[in-house]
Amino acid sequence: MAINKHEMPDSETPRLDELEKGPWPSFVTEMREAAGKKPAARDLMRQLEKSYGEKVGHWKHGGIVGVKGYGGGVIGRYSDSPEEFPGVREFHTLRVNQPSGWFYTSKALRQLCDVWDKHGSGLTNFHGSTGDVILLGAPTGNLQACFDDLSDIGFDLGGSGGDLRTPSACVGPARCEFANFDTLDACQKVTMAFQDELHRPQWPYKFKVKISGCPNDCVAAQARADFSLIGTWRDTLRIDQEAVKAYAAQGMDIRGEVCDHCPTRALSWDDAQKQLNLVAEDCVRCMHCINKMPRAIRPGVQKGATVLIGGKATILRSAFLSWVLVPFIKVEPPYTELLDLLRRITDWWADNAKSRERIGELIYRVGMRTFLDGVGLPAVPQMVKEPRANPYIFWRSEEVK
Amino acid sequence: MAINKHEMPDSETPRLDELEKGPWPSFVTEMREAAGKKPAARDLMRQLEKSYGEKVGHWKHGGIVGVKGYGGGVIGRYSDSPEEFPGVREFHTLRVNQPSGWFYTSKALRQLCDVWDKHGSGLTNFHGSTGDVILLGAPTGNLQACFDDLSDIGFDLGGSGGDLRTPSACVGPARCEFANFDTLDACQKVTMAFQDELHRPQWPYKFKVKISGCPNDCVAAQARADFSLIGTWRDTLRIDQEAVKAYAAQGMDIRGEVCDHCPTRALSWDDAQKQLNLVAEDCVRCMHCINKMPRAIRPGVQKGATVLIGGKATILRSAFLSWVLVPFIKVEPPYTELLDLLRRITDWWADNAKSRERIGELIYRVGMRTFLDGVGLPAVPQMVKEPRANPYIFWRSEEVK
Amino acid sequence: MPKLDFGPPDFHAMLPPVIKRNYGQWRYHEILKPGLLKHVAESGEALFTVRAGTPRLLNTDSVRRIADLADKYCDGYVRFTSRHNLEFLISDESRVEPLLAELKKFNIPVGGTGNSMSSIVHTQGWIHCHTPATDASGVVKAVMDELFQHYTHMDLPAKLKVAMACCLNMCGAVHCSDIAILGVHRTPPKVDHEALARGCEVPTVVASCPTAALRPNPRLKSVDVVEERCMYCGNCFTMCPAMKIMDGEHDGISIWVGGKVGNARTAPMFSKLAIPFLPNNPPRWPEVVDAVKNIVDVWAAHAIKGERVGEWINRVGWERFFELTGLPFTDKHVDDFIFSVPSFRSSTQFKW
Amino acid sequence: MPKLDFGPPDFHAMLPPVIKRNYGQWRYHEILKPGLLKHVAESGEALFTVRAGTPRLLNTDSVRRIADLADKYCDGYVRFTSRHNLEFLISDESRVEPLLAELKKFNIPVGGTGNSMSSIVHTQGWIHCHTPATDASGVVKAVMDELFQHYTHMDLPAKLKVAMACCLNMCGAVHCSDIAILGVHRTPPKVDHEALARGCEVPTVVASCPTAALRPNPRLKSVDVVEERCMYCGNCFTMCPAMKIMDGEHDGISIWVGGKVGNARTAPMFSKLAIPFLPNNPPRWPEVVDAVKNIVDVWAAHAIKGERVGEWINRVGWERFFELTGLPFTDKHVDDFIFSVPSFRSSTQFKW
Ligand code: SRM
Ligand code: SRM
Ligand code: SRM
Ligand code: SRM
Ligand code: SF4
Ligand code: SF4
Ligand code: SF4
Ligand code: SF4
Ligand code: SF4
Ligand code: SF4
Ligand code: SF4
Ligand code: SF4
Repeated sequence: MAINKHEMPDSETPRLDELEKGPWPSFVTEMREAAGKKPAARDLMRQLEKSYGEKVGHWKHGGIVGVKGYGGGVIGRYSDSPEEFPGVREFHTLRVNQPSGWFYTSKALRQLCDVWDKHGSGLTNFHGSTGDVILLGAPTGNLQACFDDLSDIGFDLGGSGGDLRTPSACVGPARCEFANFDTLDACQKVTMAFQDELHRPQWPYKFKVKISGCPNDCVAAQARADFSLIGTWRDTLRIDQEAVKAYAAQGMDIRGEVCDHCPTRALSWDDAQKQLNLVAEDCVRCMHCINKMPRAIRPGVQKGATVLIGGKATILRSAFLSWVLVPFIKVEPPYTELLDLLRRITDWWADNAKSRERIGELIYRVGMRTFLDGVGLPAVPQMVKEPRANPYIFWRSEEVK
Repeated sequence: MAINKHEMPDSETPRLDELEKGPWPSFVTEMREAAGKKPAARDLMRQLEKSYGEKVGHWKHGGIVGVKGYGGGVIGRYSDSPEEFPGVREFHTLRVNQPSGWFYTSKALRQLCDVWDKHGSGLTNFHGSTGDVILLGAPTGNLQACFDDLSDIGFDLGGSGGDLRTPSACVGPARCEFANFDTLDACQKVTMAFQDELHRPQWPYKFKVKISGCPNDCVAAQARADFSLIGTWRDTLRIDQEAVKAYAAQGMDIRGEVCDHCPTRALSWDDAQKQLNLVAEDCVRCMHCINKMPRAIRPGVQKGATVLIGGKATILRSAFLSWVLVPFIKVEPPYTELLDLLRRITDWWADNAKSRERIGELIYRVGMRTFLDGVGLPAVPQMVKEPRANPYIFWRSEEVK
Repeated sequence: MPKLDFGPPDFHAMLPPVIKRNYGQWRYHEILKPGLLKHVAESGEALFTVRAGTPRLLNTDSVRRIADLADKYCDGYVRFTSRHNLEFLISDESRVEPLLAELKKFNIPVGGTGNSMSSIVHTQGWIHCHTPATDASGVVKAVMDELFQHYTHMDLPAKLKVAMACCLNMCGAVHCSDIAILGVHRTPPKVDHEALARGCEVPTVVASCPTAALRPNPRLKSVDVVEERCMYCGNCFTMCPAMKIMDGEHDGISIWVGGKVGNARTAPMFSKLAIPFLPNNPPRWPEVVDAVKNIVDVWAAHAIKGERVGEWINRVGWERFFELTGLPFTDKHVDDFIFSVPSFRSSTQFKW
Repeated sequence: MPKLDFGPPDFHAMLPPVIKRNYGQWRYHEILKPGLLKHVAESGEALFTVRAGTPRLLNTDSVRRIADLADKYCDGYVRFTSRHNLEFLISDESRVEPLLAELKKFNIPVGGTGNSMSSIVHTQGWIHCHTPATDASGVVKAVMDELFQHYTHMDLPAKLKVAMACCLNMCGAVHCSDIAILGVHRTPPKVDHEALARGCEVPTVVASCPTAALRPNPRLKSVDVVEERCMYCGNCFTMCPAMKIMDGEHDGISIWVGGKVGNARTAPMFSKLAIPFLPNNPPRWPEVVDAVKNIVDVWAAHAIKGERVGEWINRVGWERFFELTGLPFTDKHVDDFIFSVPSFRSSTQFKW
């Protein structure tokens, strides 16, 4: 990371300089190093210093910019004080679709840097909170060339606007023993199957897909994705009682640390036998015992995923956490069932949503009933914490002869 | 109760007759006995028989009737087939305010019967689900005379329409060791303090007050009252460890039946000492241990009540359960604090509600913030299960200089 | 000219002497057997309470018979409970058994205490209301006949509170009952435009609809029902007689489970939908009786001691409730009103 | 002419050989020390992961330095985590300590695993966005400096996930974090009527307001703000630049606690309001830093092992949370939006 040089007499950015102190790596140091080479980075610092003084931002509202053939992937940004900070007069961001799981070769990283040094501010985010590589700040005139060069090194743009947003996935089978399916491959295939929707905003609003290999949900799919795919298993978890004994022998308080936190008390500890007993049908696959004793307990063998729908942040009707839509789905190449379901869902949403209405809000407005009809899925008890408490039940006219 | 005589050849009510069979006391038998003396009761049965055949009711919509000086207390009702059932052409109900706790002398009961035999159908409900004595069915012309006679025997009418509804209270100190204040007296005093509001609809909608002596809530106040007063205590519950030992000696599984159901695990069982240990500040006064071991555990000595607000049934915006408004209030004669609070609350509601808007729905619409300002109460954490999750926070202009 | 605003009789006059003596001084209670409570005061004095069932709808002769019993056994005092049971309050233990014998003679059931089923709180139905989707007393009688032994025996895992209301107004406060029986309409109101124009205010009627299913029809000075937005609550009928909602062919009953009111152990809970519709089949509503019995039986078989219906379901999960009762789960069970989202399963934790 | 729609690079090309060999065949893992994971495959092969912090905002030279480290220690491969940490993937155990030494030399912190605090997911703030109520990177840097030892030591009761977003759009997905730092406006937007008439559609702007605080102003072809209905969310500004919402004097930061995302043990939960407002005090936001530290300290002192912040609060109760942290509870903590009622305490069960 950038090397912090603390001696700068008569600094232009006394306030920001304060943020070069302290043990955590400093974004200011990053900017300062770039500022040595790039006027844009220097003016970014100077404008930010002004914001630190006035406690307001100095960017104008939005602005539509882009590259040929695409409608999304670039966030337009203009300084509101271009005379004062000419380097950031135009300071647009490119969202570059990361490889599944955020794996890189050193070569790919260097290529990205080369492209960005050529066309932009030299500043990046690894990564944006949706998951893209963020190339932070280029003038309008450089965007197309930058994209052309990106395309030469094999990096495409991600989403912005009313489109599919760049899907992301947890590290999954690449490094995690808990993965119930190939999160990385599924993410890649979904991304490829929806290239048109990713690059050309044609939907009422954004739509996010995130993929976690197990209920630990290491990409926060349930909180941040309209369509959350989370690994699970259909059968009983596997317990290796010998390994259990080994944990016990090491002094682990299995009753206290494991059984007492099992949400359904499906697990109990037989201290005499040094054995874990499981009431299989009571397990709700919360991962806790597996997390605590990965050497002894594993998911079952009938692996797949739960599909949850509707997650999003606050705007407009409050934040929603995704809720269960399909309790169990196989997630295996060629992913026909998954892609088909995703297509039906986005089609229904695109047909029915108002402008800027996330799918969760649309379902809230029209009811799960209407949504399930629309996408051809049955109602199952797993969808709800509890059935309805109000008696405002709709009947289809054909049900009431 | 009525004596069931099963022989009725050529019955007018073959369907209803089926409901004279079986072990539970039959309302049909009640009606049949009355029908012998009262044409109204007979026509009620005949009309009901018709309803049983057609599966629809045969009463017209509402109708405003009453007694001089009052606006409520009588529910108007007219048959939609007066030619067929002349006895129930006019069949209005009087709601008679029960004594606190539904206690009666045999004399009072007989006096009520005499009045009702004179003016009405001879049919009653002991009681209506709000708590009144329901005198079921009198013609318009008899209402005033009936009320005059009721007033002579000391029975006044209860509420109906946009007014205070007849308050009710659990048996409390009259027969229950758990009562934290005098529910019966408080109920009586509230009723007396609001006679005008009870008898003369002047409010946007109904307003119900129910009073339970402890959190067991034996009058279902939280579900059914806009203003729910529920006994509680401010200090620590009292444990008689000798009596605990006696329960244990009788073979009670104190850990399993008592401690394991303590919602906060405030109680634990020391099997060696045969002793119950309590973490006093963790007790949420759920009554469970007291219910299970009334000889050993009692409420504390700083007794009073929690005020909860907003309970109601479904119409319009769903059913609400009352929620905490004042965690602790003393409830002692002359009940100044209680009556004053109730007055502030109903005043605020009357000033701000739309027509047919229960106080819970008004608070839902305008926010607790506005309500608390209106009635001059502070916000306390006891009011919520959890603080807000959405960031839509309002600021008063004076707070933002 | 009668007095006005004199209020209910002072309850003090209605209290038996034993209660007056020990008012607020009760020390503990025991349930001696179903329907028989013993309360002991600090003074050492004991009060015996016999709880007995009634049909709630009583004729005056029956009320007089109750008064007679009160005179004979209880020094002339009696009370009713918040669930419309009778309570005979006896200071002299030797009178308990004779009273029980006489109640038996009259076929008046004794019970409803402890871990039993108490009586069914209910409403008017076809007997006195203008908006019911079913009768109340008839359904209650049929269900009580079937579950009778649970009233007279404390043979259940916990108290069982059943309630019944004949329309969505829910006068029986069925919304927080272990098992609730609720009359439901299933067809939109039929508007009598002329009557509406004559007798009702259009804005008031339009505002009465919780789901905004009513639109003004200025031409007719009336309203139109947007049928696919109507969920048949009948609130527009409450506001305006021209909105006829009763429908003999399609009205019927829904069943709700798992509510509770008190704060014992767990916080109060609403009842949740178990069965969206059962037909009106008077006089004995066999489908409803069977449905209630099934739920009670499954609960009684699976709950652990002390678990109310809702507490049991919360422990085993709704997935398991539907499986064990054999009831189908449908899209009607999924909430679609204001507070729907918090009821959705925002978790991967569920049972198969 | 560039290619279009070719998508992200195939991740397979980015996987180190040790992962390719053991893909989907991992058997278990251990945390050897803070920031150092060991994953063992069915094959017996082991993979060592060193997790390291970054400021997320990186210049290209820094990225090249990372590439150099990847070449030197990891066969030319590296990854980032879902919280923007770096992960060096090492197949040869002997390279672990040299890498750690070199990271130390560069002052790159290693940690964020197990029961530690990971890095703060955050957003653009004044660096690149048009609607922020505060900066993001600056606040994050200040907080991380203070809590640094919890990143490098696994000294907490459970994982601690802190997130920061600079406005109500919540790009950092702060709504489900153990502790969330959220920029908030507190004054209604100032309407530039001329600009609105010129550049925005009135119905769209009006529709953008969650609390219906906007009314059309037909005279000006603009909108008016009903100030007492506005809660300053800024959504109208998102839709229309004429609704200026930034306010240097009154904008600031709110603190939220107790959220979680995963399904481990307990279902996901939203973060709840702890502190409605703290001032913007750049460059180091001392009030915010202190507030976060206080909450972390109180949690660390009181939670039992394994309890996330929200799990701890749910056990002890929110009453106790406010008491222990010394934070005042105000009417702002009581929800007043759509789903408010289910958040009210419909029970007499609470602590004093
Ligand atoms: C008689 C009684 C039922 C019974 O058989 O016991 C009853 C009967 C009626 N209720 Fe009720 N309610 C009765 C207790 C209740 C209760 C229970 C309670 O008070 O504890 C509730 C639920 C609690 C609540 O208030 O929320 C109740 C909630 C309603 C509602 C819905 C109110 C709401 O806000 O959701 C209505 C509709 C209305 O007011 O327009 C209603 C309306 C009615 C009307 C007046 C019908 C109407 O639409 O105008 C019924 C008249 C029936 C008749 O012809 O006699 N009744 N009503 C109860 C009053 C007896 C008494 O005074 O003791
Ligand atoms: C008589 C009555 C009060 C009155 O003023 O009329 C009453 C009386 C007693 N209740 Fe109750 N409750 C009465 C209605 C209620 C209600 C309201 C209702 O049923 O609509 C509730 C709330 C119901 C709910 O939660 O849904 C109620 C919840 C309780 C509880 C908590 C039950 C539980 O969930 O475990 C107790 C404690 C217990 O029984 O252990 C209790 C305890 C008692 C005790 C033991 C109190 C005492 O020490 O005397 C009384 C005898 C209980 C028994 O029957 O076993 N009482 N009790 C009511 C009798 C109704 C009936 O005829 O069946
Ligand atoms: C690398 C990463 C996945 C990725 O694709 O990038 C990852 C990796 C692992 N996670 Fe995770 N988690 C990662 C983000 C998350 C997230 C999402 C987030 O932080 O935004 C969550 C959900 C957070 C939440 O609940 O709010 C998450 C919740 C878990 C949990 C459950 C934690 C708990 O509540 O107890 C476990 C199980 C455990 O640690 O016992 C887990 C376990 C693991 C394991 C042990 C899985 C394994 O066997 O390899 C990995 C090492 C954990 C560690 O750091 O101690 N991972 N993990 C992410 C690292 C982020 C970081 O840099 O800090
Ligand atoms: C760059 C990024 C923040 C970051 O620093 O990481 C970002 C930046 C913006 N977000 Fe975001 N969002 C970013 C991830 C998110 C996330 C997190 C996620 O995707 O996992 C969320 C919450 C999850 C969700 O979608 O619900 C998020 C919720 C929003 C919202 C509110 C959406 C809602 O339905 O509640 C808006 C408002 C809007 O769309 O008008 C928004 C709008 C914006 C805009 C475009 C501002 C605007 O009003 O037009 C910001 C542009 C900033 C700029 O100048 O670069 N951003 N935004 C993230 C995208 C980087 C990437 O592609 O990797
Ligand atoms: S979500 Fe599950 S499978 Fe994916 S990285 Fe986390 S623990 Fe592993
Ligand atoms: S995965 Fe969770 S629910 Fe299943 S047995 Fe383990 S701890 Fe219990
Ligand atoms: S509410 Fe409490 S005080 Fe009143 S009767 Fe029931 S148990 Fe006794
Ligand atoms: S009253 Fe309830 S919370 Fe208090 S100690 Fe007894 S069981 Fe526990
Ligand atoms: S529930 Fe409905 S139909 Fe029954 S009495 Fe109440 S208002 Fe009338
Ligand atoms: S019955 Fe209910 S939902 Fe239907 S129109 Fe009338 S008020 Fe609206
Ligand atoms: S949280 Fe708000 S201010 Fe911050 S990047 Fe997102 S949209 Fe912009
Ligand atoms: S800031 Fe939000 S609440 Fe205020 S007017 Fe704009 S959209 Fe409405």
